[in-house]
Amino acid sequence: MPLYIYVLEDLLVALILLSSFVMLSSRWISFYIHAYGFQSFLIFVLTLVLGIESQNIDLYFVAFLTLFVRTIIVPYILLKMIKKFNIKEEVKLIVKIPLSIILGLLLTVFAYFLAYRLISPFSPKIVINASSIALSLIFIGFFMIISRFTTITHILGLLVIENGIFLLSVVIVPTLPIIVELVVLFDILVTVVAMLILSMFMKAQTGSFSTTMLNRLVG
Amino acid sequence: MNLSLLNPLNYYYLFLIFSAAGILVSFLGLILKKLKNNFVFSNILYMAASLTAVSFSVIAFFKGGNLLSRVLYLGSFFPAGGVVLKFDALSNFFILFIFAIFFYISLYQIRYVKKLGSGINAALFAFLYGVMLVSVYFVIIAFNGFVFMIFWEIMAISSFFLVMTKHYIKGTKKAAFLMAVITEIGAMLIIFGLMVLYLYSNNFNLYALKDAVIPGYIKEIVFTLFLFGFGAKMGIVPLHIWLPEAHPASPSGVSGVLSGVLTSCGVYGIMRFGLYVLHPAGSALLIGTIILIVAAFTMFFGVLYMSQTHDIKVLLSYSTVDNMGLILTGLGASLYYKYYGLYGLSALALVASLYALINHAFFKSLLFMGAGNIEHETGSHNMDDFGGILKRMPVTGALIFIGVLAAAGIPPLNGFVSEWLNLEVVFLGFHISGVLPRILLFGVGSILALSSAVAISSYVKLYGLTFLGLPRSEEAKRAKEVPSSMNIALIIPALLSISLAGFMFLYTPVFSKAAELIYHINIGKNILHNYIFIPYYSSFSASSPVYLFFVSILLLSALYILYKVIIKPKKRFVDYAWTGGKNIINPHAQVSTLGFSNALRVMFNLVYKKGSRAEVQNKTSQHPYELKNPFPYSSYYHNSSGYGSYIFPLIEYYLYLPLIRFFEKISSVTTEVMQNGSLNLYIFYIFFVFAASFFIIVLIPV
Amino acid sequence: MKIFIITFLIIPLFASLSSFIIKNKRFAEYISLLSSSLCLLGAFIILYFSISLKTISIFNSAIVIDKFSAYIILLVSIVYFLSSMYSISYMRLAMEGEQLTGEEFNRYYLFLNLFALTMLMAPMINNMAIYLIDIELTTIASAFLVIAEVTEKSIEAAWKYILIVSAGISLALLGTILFYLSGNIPGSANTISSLDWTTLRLNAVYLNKDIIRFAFVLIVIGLGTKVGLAPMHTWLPDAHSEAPSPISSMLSASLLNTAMYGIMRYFSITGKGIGFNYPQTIMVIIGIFTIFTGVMGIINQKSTKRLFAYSSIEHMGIISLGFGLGGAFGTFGALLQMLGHSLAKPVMFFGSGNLLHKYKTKDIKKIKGVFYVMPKTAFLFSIGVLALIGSPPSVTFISEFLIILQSLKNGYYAVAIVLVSLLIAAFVSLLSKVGSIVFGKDDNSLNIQKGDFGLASVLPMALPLAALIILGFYIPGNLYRLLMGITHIIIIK
Amino acid sequence: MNIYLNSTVFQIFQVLTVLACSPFIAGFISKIEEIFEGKTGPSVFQPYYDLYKLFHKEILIPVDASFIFKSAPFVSFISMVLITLLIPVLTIYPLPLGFMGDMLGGAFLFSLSSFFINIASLDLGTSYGGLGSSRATLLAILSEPTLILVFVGVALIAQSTLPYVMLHTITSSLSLYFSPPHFLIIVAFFLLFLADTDRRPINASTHVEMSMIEEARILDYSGPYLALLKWSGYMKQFLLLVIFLNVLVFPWGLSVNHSPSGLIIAIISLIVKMLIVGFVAGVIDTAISRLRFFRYQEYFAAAFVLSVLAIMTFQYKGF
Repeated sequence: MPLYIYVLEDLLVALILLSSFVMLSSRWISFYIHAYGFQSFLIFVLTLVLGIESQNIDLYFVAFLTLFVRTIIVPYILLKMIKKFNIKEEVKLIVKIPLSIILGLLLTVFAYFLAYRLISPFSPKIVINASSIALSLIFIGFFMIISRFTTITHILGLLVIENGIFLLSVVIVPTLPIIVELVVLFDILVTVVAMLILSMFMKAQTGSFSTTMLNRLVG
Repeated sequence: MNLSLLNPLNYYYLFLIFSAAGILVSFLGLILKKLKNNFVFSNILYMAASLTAVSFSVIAFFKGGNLLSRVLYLGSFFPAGGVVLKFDALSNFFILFIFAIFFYISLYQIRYVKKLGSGINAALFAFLYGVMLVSVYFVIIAFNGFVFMIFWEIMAISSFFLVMTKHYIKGTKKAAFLMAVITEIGAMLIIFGLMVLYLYSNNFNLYALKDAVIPGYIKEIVFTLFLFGFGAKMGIVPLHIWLPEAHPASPSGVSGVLSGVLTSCGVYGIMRFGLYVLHPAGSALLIGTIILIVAAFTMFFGVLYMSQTHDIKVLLSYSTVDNMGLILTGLGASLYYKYYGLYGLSALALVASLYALINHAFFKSLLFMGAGNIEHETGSHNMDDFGGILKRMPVTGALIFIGVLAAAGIPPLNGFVSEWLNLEVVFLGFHISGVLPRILLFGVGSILALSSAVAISSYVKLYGLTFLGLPRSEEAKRAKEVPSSMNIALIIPALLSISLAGFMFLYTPVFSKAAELIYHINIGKNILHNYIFIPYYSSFSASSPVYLFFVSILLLSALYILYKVIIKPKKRFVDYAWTGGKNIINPHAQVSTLGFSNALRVMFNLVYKKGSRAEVQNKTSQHPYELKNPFPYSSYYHNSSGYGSYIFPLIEYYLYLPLIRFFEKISSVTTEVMQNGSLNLYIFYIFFVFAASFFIIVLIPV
Repeated sequence: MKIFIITFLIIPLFASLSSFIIKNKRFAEYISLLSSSLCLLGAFIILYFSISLKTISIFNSAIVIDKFSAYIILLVSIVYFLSSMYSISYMRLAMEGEQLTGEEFNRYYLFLNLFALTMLMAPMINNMAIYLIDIELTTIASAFLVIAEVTEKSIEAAWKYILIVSAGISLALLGTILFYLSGNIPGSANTISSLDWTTLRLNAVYLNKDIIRFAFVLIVIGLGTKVGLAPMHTWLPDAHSEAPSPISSMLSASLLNTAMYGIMRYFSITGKGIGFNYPQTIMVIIGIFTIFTGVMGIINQKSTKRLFAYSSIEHMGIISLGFGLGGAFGTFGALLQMLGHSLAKPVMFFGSGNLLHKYKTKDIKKIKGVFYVMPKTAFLFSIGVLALIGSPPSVTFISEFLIILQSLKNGYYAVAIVLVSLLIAAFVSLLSKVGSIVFGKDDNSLNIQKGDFGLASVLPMALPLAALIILGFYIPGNLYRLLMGITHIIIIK
Repeated sequence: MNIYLNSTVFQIFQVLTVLACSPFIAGFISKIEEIFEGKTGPSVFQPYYDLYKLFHKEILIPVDASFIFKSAPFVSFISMVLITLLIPVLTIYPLPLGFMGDMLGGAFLFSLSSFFINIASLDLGTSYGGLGSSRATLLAILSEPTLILVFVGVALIAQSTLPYVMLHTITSSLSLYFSPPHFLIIVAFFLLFLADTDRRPINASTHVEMSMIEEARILDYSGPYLALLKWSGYMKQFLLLVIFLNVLVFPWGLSVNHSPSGLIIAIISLIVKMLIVGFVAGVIDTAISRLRFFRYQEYFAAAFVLSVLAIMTFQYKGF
């Protein structure tokens, strides 16, 4: 296996991590979406590279589906949505941006720790690296949902989690049946659409995409 | 199939047919509005069913031998195992008197419920009553722990709804609810005990449970569980708090059932599961001690609160608590004697306990029905509102007088016999070789004496302030005699009470049969000679309640005849002698209920936590979750609010209120934290659990 | 058999689409009722086949129906049937009350049947990942049912529901991938390249033990979100209380069971792989905590439907505790508790739906004297609550009894005592709250017209109640054998 | 047959003795009290005159009175007669109908009498009746546990609750007779005797209005009814003294056989013993003052403690 592939893979996963930190460090929603599209694109490239590496037809297929769904359709819908309703800025953050970057770093460290503990006995270093970044994507996705207050960010947080899971599955179990990847993508699509519809209902009822108002149901 | 009248099993089927028919009729009445008189029909069917149940027991006792013990296998039921119903001496005994009670209460409530009017659903009432009747029957004959529990709970639930009958009245919901809570706690304790036994027997069949080899400490634990579990139904301290709430809230027939039947079922449970199944031998000392301590507290608190109330039904319900203590005394003593190898005495103590039980069941249902008669006419059970009822309701008054004599333990009636018998059992404690158990037994004896004295005082108050004196309210003045069917229902327990004293010799074989089942020793021959009752050792004592009964009646009539013949007094009917023949008695100058018992309130203030009116405001504001106080503020004088006091029961105050507050606090804090409406927090929980569990798994290697 | 299963699944699909296209209200009602009754029939047939024949395995083992699946299908179709029957009454009243537009009405029936379809499918699917996706689809279908009446609160509930559950399911997906990984360790002798439970279960001993430990926790957290295990339960009270009553009952009585089914599949694989001690401990801990949370929610509750939502949480806790305790009794009790829960919950939610239509409020304090206003509902409601809280004669009593018994058998005395005291607390508070609703003096100030609603509002309450009570007295041999068979499927070593 | 006949005769004599002598003892005690107060006092036969007078008066019956008012005097009287049948007044062997009850039965029969008087006092609705009844029941509440403990003590010593057996046991063993528990019990019982017969420090038998306990209950009785009640009061005092003397303190001097001489000796010795104790009671009654109402429990507590001490010493000494 040529060395450049490893270098490329390392570079790609690093960029993926970076894109998630970009998302964490911004309060502009369109910026999030673009960062998410970029991240998905990186994942597509990584999948493609892995497919080339392992000569796995399924992975090509999955890679292009990812390109199609994650990189094009989902960001497109989201962008259209924010254009239609003219949403620009995150309303309120629960943690300030510097702090959230620090927390994100901590989560990444934790993800490395976990991944090392989890799969170190039987995996090459590159896989450990990639899978720990995948885990950190999951963590950061959760962190985004926890610390942000608009519906769009919540959707994006979920999507980042899905990206992390997808990355993990591609990296550590590239032989996963293709049907699984297919339905996961389908699921993402349906979920995003459903959530967007819901958030439009919400906009119609409350006049805002902010989730800070969602505190009527208590007890 | 033997269709002879003397085949008891036919009565079993007849019982099933009659009761099912009764339930069906009431259910139809529930669904079809057109079906008139379904209430009367179903109650008549219940009467028939009760009669057949009683006949079964009577025939079984007369025929003895094999017939006494009938086993019915009904196949098996998961997870109970084989479903066995068994009629043995103990269950026959309980069926005998419990269904006698059901018989006359069914008769009683035919007219009684009519008065309650359209507020209640009579068909539903009859339906629930029938369900309870059947469940009680199966509770008694179920010979399988699981099946027993199912019917036990059906009984509890139906009685809960029966107490709820007058739910349109404020406070009823709370009362029924309190009862449900306590009985549920009890049921859970019983279930727990049964399960622990199951671990040793792997079967819920009572034969298997009985034969299982169980270590002593397990027996002690399980017995304690059973004691408090069944005690919740009986009303032992500290689980008695539902009685003074539920009895006044429910219709009088139901109060009678609650007090006469359900408490008896609790005693049955202790006897069947505690004594028969567990048959403690080496652990009998500890168990007996627990029982006796509980009995002492039960009598003490029951009787002291009994004396302080102004509500007839509250008084009667506390009296039930007191009587349960009496019954438990016999049980505890019997275990002591068993431990020390005095089997005859332990059977005797059990007989005493059973005697107290059956007495209590009859006279208490009589008194509750009597209270119902008064309520029927005046719409109240506050003794301060009554007075002079005897003049207006002579039959009721006379019948209740019998009940009061019995309940207060006045010779020569049956209450006296049972109290005397239990005291004898306590006195026989000098046969016990251990010093401390002996002293405990004597201590319980002195509390028993205290309780009987306070009970006399309370019943004097009850009868004197209710039936005697002058009417203190318009309702009391307008009262008139109730319909005769209600009074006929009262006559039956009155006659039974009398027969228990005057014809004691008829009952003793039955008691000793039941005791034989548990202690395998028949003392029937030893304790009764020529109508003289001998508490096992003839040198110890020999008394004859039977002779006492008849001789006292004989002497009384002789004296009356002598008086009429020799003295020939001139009678003059005038107004009051003390006032110089003038009628200047003010009805409101009579002693009030509080005035009557206030001295006790002052002397036992430690127990009563008496408070004056100035404190009422503070106290209620302090306790937002306040349980209903059965002893609210009342005045020493009628028509006055100036001088008075209230008490708050000690156990409610120091045990239950803090518990309730504790739970509410935990719950409000938990839900406020867990469910505060913030989505971000919710996601954080998931994330936190995820991260934390991973962390833990990482840290703890395989 | 293939055709039968396909038809079985097409029926609700057809019902949902046709009702949406035709846009006739009566037609939508009756086609749903028809479809649900056919599904119920079909479920019984499937059950019969899976008991008498062997496991149904079709489409190259993509769909495998064993006894456990058949049992869950049966539970789902029972609730589906009851809910579609009750919907007739509920939605008509909602239309009369002008809480609902015609469009929303049609959407409701579209998603009702779709929801049922997804839930019926879930237990059949052999592939774990696809099962999870199906669960996600149930979420989406039911989220639209939660906002059948579009209000601010219902949107809030639906949003929370969909977000929380999606986050949870993604964790479950991660867990599933780890399961796959555990069978595909590079360099190990046995690779199991499959996500079918049948395969995994068969080869569970070859899975990597270390990874399974992580994977199972992820599954419990992920699917536990859907099941309503604390502290992932937070969506549950909101969604249950804001959804229309038939939907609340479907959510509570069938959806939770369907998700619990998934956990149990993983449970049995994990148990076979690394020994049952580990998954059981997790289930016991989380079960106890869930019961605690549910009971605390019950004690401190002011709204009727949230009350029963918390009761669902409590029941799910009991079920997971039962599975966690294992043994014949614990597992059997948990399965029986599923049945009891599925039968009892509709009664309560339908009852509170009737109350909602009559009193226009969910506030417990404002509803009084139902016995005078709606005697039939009140009667069924009060019996229902007894069945719900596990007083005999009802199935729930037997199941809770078995679970306590099993905890004693295992020697977990502390668990048993905690369980019993929490059950008592639940009993007390549910009884007092329902008692205060049902009984009491009729409040004339509210100007409420007396009388029950039609048959469709009462019959769906009466039917499961009758079943609950009959089963409380007598558990048929077939049911016993079925549940015992499932117990073997789950916990056989 | 002959023995039975004799026994029956003895039983009749026993009842007659109690009926006839009880007013005399009452008169004697009040005479003693008067003398110690420095007065002459009425004759010792004054109670007989009272009874005679009352039996010949007419009865005033209030119109509101019920059967309870009318039956109370008879029941009260009969219960005393019944007790007389049970206890060893003259003989140390049981007489016919003596088996009807033991000591406990006797205690219950006392409560029968007081129960009827209490309840009858509430019959007319006068305020005094309620007061008296309330206080009397309170006294019973306070004294009953002690009474039972005293009986327990006696039963412990004698291993029986039958008065005849008790008497036998105590006379048969001098060490038992002179044991501390026995004396403690005697003292406790004497305290109860004082309380039960309306003496100081609980009540003042000579000044009936003072504490409104005993007399308040029978204020509205007159004529023969009052006579019956008074007579049963005298008998109660007499019977308590008999139990005290013949069972506990000095169980000697009773007839051991069925001879008439034994009968006469027994009667005479009984009267003598009673006069001595009556003298003591009279002295005590004049020497100390009455307790405040809400301090009654202290007095009874003293008696209670004494009886508990008796039982405890018996437990640990062992006999």
